Amino acid sequence: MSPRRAHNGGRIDRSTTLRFTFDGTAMTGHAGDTLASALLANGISVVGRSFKYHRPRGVFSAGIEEPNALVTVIKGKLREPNIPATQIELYDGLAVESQNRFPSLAFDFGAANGLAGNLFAAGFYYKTFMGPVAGPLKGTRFWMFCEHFIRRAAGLGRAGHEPDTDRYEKMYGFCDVLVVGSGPSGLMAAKHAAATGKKVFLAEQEPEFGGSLRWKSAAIDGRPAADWVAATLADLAALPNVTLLPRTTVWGYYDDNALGALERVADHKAHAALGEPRQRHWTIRAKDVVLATGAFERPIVFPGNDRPGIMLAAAAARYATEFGVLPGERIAIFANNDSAYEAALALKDAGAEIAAIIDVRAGVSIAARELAREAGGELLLGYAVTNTSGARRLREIEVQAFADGKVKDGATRAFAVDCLAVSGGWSPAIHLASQAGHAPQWDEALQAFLPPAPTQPWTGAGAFTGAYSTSAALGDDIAVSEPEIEYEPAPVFEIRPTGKKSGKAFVDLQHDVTASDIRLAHREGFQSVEHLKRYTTLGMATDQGKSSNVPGLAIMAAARGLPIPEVGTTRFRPPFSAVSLGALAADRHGHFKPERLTPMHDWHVARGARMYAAGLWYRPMIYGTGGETVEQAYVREAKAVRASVGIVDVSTLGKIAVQGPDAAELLDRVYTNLFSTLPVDKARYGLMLREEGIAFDDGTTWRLGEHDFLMTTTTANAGKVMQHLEHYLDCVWPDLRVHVTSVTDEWAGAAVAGPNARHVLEACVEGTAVDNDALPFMGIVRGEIAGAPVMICRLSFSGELAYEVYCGAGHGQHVWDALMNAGQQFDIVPYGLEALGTLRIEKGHVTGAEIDGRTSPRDLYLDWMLSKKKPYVGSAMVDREGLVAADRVRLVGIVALEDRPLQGGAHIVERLGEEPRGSIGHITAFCFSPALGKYIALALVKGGKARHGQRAFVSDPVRNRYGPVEIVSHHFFDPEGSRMHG
Amino acid sequence: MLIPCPYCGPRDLSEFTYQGDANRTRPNPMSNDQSAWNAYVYERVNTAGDHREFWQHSGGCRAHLAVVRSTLTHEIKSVAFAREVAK
Amino acid sequence: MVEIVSPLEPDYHRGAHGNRDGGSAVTLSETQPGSIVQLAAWPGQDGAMRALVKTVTGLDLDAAPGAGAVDESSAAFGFAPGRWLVVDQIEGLAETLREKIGNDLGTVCDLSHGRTAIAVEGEKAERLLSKFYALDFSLAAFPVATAKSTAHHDVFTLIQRTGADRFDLYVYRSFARSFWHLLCASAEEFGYTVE
Amino acid sequence: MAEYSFLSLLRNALSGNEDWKPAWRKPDPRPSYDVIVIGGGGHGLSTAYYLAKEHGITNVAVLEKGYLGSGNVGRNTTIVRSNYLLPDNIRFYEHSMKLWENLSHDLNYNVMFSQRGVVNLAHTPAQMDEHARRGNAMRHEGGDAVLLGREEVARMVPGLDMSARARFPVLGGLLQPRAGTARHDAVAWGYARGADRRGVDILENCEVTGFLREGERVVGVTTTRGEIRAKKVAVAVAGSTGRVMKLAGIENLPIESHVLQAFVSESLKPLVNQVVTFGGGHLYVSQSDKGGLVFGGDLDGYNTYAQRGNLPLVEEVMSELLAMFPNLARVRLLRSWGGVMDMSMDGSPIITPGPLPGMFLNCGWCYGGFKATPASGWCFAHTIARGEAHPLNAAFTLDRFARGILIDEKGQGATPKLH
Repeated sequence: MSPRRAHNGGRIDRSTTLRFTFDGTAMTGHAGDTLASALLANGISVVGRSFKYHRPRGVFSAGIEEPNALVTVIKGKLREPNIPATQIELYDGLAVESQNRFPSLAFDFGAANGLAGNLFAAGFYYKTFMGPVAGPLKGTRFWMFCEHFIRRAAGLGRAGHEPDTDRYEKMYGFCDVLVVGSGPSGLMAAKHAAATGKKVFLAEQEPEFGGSLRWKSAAIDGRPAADWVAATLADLAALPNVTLLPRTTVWGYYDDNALGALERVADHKAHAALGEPRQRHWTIRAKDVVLATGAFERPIVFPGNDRPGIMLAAAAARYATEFGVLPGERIAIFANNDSAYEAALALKDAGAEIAAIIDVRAGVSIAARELAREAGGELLLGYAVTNTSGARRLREIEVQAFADGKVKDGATRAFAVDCLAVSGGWSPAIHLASQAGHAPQWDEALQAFLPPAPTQPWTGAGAFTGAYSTSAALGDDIAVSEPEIEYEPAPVFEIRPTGKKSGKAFVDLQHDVTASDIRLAHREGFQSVEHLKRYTTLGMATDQGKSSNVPGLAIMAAARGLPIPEVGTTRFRPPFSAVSLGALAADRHGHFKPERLTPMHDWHVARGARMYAAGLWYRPMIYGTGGETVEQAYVREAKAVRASVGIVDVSTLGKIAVQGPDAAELLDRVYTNLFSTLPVDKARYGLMLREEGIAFDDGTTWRLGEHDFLMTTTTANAGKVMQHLEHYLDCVWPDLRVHVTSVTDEWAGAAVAGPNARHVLEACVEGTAVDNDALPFMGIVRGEIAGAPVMICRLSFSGELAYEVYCGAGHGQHVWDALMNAGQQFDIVPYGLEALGTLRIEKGHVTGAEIDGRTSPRDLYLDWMLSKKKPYVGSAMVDREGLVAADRVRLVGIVALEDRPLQGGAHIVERLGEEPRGSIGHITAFCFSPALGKYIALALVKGGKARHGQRAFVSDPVRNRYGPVEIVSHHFFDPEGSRMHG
Repeated sequence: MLIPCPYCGPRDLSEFTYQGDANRTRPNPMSNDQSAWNAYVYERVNTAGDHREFWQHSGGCRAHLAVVRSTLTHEIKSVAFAREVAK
Repeated sequence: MVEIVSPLEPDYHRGAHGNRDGGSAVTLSETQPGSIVQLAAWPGQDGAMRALVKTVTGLDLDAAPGAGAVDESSAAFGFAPGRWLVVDQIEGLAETLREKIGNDLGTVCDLSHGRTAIAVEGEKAERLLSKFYALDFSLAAFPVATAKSTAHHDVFTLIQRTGADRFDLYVYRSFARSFWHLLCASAEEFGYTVE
Repeated sequence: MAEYSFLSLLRNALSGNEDWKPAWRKPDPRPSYDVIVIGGGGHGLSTAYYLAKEHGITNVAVLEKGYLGSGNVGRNTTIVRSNYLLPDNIRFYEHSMKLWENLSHDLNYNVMFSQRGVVNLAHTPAQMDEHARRGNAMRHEGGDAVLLGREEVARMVPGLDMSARARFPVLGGLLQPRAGTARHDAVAWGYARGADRRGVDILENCEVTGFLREGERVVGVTTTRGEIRAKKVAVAVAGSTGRVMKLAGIENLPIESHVLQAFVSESLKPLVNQVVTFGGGHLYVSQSDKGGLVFGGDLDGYNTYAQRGNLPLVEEVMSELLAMFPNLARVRLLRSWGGVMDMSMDGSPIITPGPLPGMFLNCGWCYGGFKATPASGWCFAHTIARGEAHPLNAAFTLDRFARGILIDEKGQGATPKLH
């Protein structure tokens, strides 16, 4: 016998047939089915294999708590593993695979693990696999050999290697009241809040609103519960202040009522609509939150409790009522509370035969007796299920008398059933509350943890608070007709038959943690909840122990002889249920970081520039022409600069407007050198330190007016320098009248460098002279190029006669074109970062590779920039013993004594030995110097200048490059600066 | 976290940059008292409880804020412009 | 004057795009104002600075944080303590303001090239922007003419609501194209028109 | 107590696993000890173990305020590596690596140290040079490091975005072959069992409430389980350093407590075989033997003692992970948690006698504490036993900040959130 579709009933649309495949087998279902209900309707009992013992497992629940029926959803080349079949809405064309089986679901080699169950008990891997202490498998080798196989056997579904090309997006929502859960109490909470005009969000993790009212038999206001739900929903949907969020799981409760929620927008469709995201990740800011998250039914732990066909009682009822599916033909009920009696009746009404109702309690309520009578079948009070049998599906259960928490010795009765519906009581879904609350409170009557005292503004409603009945959820104003059952369960969590050898009793179905594993953990001292969890992996599976936590705790409490609350509960952390990584990355999946482009970007690309990611910016590295290597390209470009003229895009330099009467004073304080003495229309090179006396950033600052400076920073540090200035102005020197504004994007910058640079400017600049008198070294003039206003500063990073031409960014390309035109007669060459680097290395100028956050100004021989006339940021600490120690690494030049390239990150040693040892420093930047005709580098080396003229060796073991070098001054080329002053 | 910026109103944590312990006072710039500088730059009270700290509303008005916040619960007790506190 | 080249140019495709089932629920456009100028007042000079804005542009700003004003050709709003952005169709506003401001009032910083102005308009404008910013875009929380400074990850943005269903965004020029791509992609599901 | 082995496992399996004994005793505190170690995390337990094993000091108590291993030893991403840049750090972490390589045998407890390799990706030529500098620094100190080219990385790490559309294309990487992962809880339990077997008392649920003093000298502690005296009191409490040291009257330290979030996905069949770190941000990922992807990123970035972080950082971490592995978008996050990190001002630790007579301090682990566990305990035990630092931890002083002898791996200065 197997599960099947009932002849009638359910809220599915029987007129719509949907096709799907399970492990390649074609099946059909109806609109409104979940994959779980459709599989049951198709008679499928075994849906997956368990984690450790690879036991066959079937559908166990009807909701998000499903531990067993996990599948992989296949969409084209994309795989989505580990999705509970209970959470998958059926659509036409759905394709799924079962998991953790080899070669097939029906026959799985891994099931052999089950034969050695005692060997694989909790913690077994800590006690073995250490391997021999000597020989070829010593150290970690033996373990790694074993691990290889363990890893393959472990794991559940298989993820794909194809990039996920679906869209994910982010959404920020703001509301007065967020109601989480749309069962009776959630609907009422939303209704009440909406009536007061508040902005209400109602989030429901399932596709339909209504929660338990969708499958419970209660009548509300004299009509079926489902009708009441429909009417209430229609009212809510009509209100402008209510937002309904179906398929939306609120998974995280963060500080200040920020809640993370996952909306599954298109998962239930074969194809998302154009532009529609697959999933949307919400951050919801709610003034108040109502948690109406309901409760999870718990199983009872007994031998053989994992066979396909055994499921939670309410789930069985839900399949019958909501989906028109019979989980079995002949069903037994096993319970410690009244709620399962309602399920019994629902199953009977749907067409199943109730074989027996087995209850551990000696007596039950009148309402329960009445339900049992209606459902039919034998009522066995004071009995428990003590064993089950059936290979791939439940065939028979064994029942024995039970009293005082113990199985009584005596006769065993057997019932042939194909389904056992189990209820071990209910646990409120306090997960979100626990993320935003203190420790949960144990309720002795309900045998459950009730919500904790909140640490954030939320209130609870309905079953979440332990008020399980529909009438309690709806409040006094609404008439509810439902059986008056008692939800208080008997405190029975585990059935332990004595004497005979019985099957495994599972606590955590997904992780195959058994009751004896918990007792073993107890025996070995892993008794605190956290130790229990970590040692046995109880509750660590994808269902996060939603149904296993309390039974596990109860078994440990029994072993320790303590009441459950003294053993404690684990704290629930986000997420409440698994959330796709794509949704959390949202729009950054596929667009990790924005691209920052200079005004001349398109020109560079069109000219074949190889672009380099510099932080978020893109900068030309070389403008390689066909067949050129990188080295050939930059050497050609650098040579052209030294021979005639070149042009480089410097728009990415950080630019900060420093304005106000105290602007010069601010600069004096943040730079090591003086700026208050700088005349208007002049620029000066400045160095900034951190408070610790370590070099921070450098750049030129231009005085455009008495109270108006334009500071430039390195590309990399632009943001940091801005924050540095803002911090001092706000927190340390609030009395300074200075405004700082980022103007990096306002200006396009082009540096024109080379002996013919002035001629290029002369050919295109209007409105100002650019000769040596009008524009001396570090002078600034304003004029126009091709009608666009420009500002020109004569400064040099290359050691050549050079100018930086700044114009409005929107004119950048226009001015660049004009400069290129003017330069044509001088064979002007655009150059990239590599040539820029080459030119500066030849001059010994430092950049980020040398100002690496560890070097002091003295290390870089920039002591001359440390003003003695004034304090500045860093002045008080720059002379500490550690910063002036003799063994610090300091800036030097390196010349390769062989015609072979040097490389960044290579180390310098005094002598080469068998093994690389005795590093005295490292290369920070390198190039082939066209000016010197040699491979050269800058390096930070212990002793610095004192080593000039010494022979040393480059030692680069990671690139296997060793060879002789000479340590020289870092000023390789034109040390007097005659060229740039010319 | 939601930080109530005195200019912008309550804003999401993602708009802010933490700028560290605000319990420290920068020594007189002329001072060469190394222990005072060491305390300013390196020492922290690292309070377990209400902590004075700076935040910059870097993804907003860019003002630095002087915030008192519990390091045990993340609850924000007070917020003011750092400029006004520094004066 | 030389024309200011838009950073969006190669990827600015006028016309209707995206899912057209529901019509075009949002309109995107680059407004290309002639002037975008930051005014920053010294402490105590806020009132005088707002008076200056009134004199030069005719726009009336009240003292509340983020307060703004809009007319056909210009807009102004506060976006930080003592700071305003003034936007005008005409070029050269920075010069005009600079001449009038003097040292005691505050400073003028021309950002006409450095910020790119994008208008988002239509019934889905609030929803579209809610995908980017942790802000409540409802009319009650974000009234017409007011402004907010915010950021979408690395992209710093000033936003002024210039109509019941219209927002003017000012982003850094260098980020504008990348931001535009994302804006268009996010508007696809509604259907959008680039004007 | 019985040795663990395959045979003992088999024997016990046959007898229904009824005969296993507790992994460590649960003794009551004695009135006095030679050494008290405050902190029953990885570092405290390994300190006690090496005091007993290396120095014969067995009259030792480890005091833990909660359950054993409840701090960062059970809240990290399990990475073990020694791929540091600065020689002081390389030497220390290399020593740790050597202890790791024999740890399971040493403890007779399988800590599952799997030397699967750590690959640090590089995305720009400058980053390749930085990796070369670090790899070379390691090689010059006797460590192992391999610089990988783009093709080698692509072969080694399937699923990585090697396409042209990658925002930060992968150029290569630095591999430390001997690095890997270990089972974090097992490290705590293994050290606890090892120390216990040598006579150390492990006192759980024993929170220190104050220090006993004779003049300046620390002579013991008061606890929730009574007063306990000791010749030497050692503090190894990581994120709680500020709180505990305040009990001793030390108000200021070069330490800030920050939260670091960590994440685990659902269990998957083998997908990521190494530890891989992203160079376009701050992210590290590996896959546990159970199949979950274990990953983390930056600190939330604000002072906190709460073991919880916030959403913006969660989203940042996921976007970085997917920037590396765009195939993981459909994989789901299963659990997240936060650990409180003792961030020092230069990113390097402190293992030192003092700051009070009779006291010893071990802190400043930033987020590198797990891999340091063996060497930290080994060096701290030496420091406690001998009263002075071992050469391996001689640089990890408290006064290095004032003196400017910093060990600044990241070059970020006194900005703990950036280390």
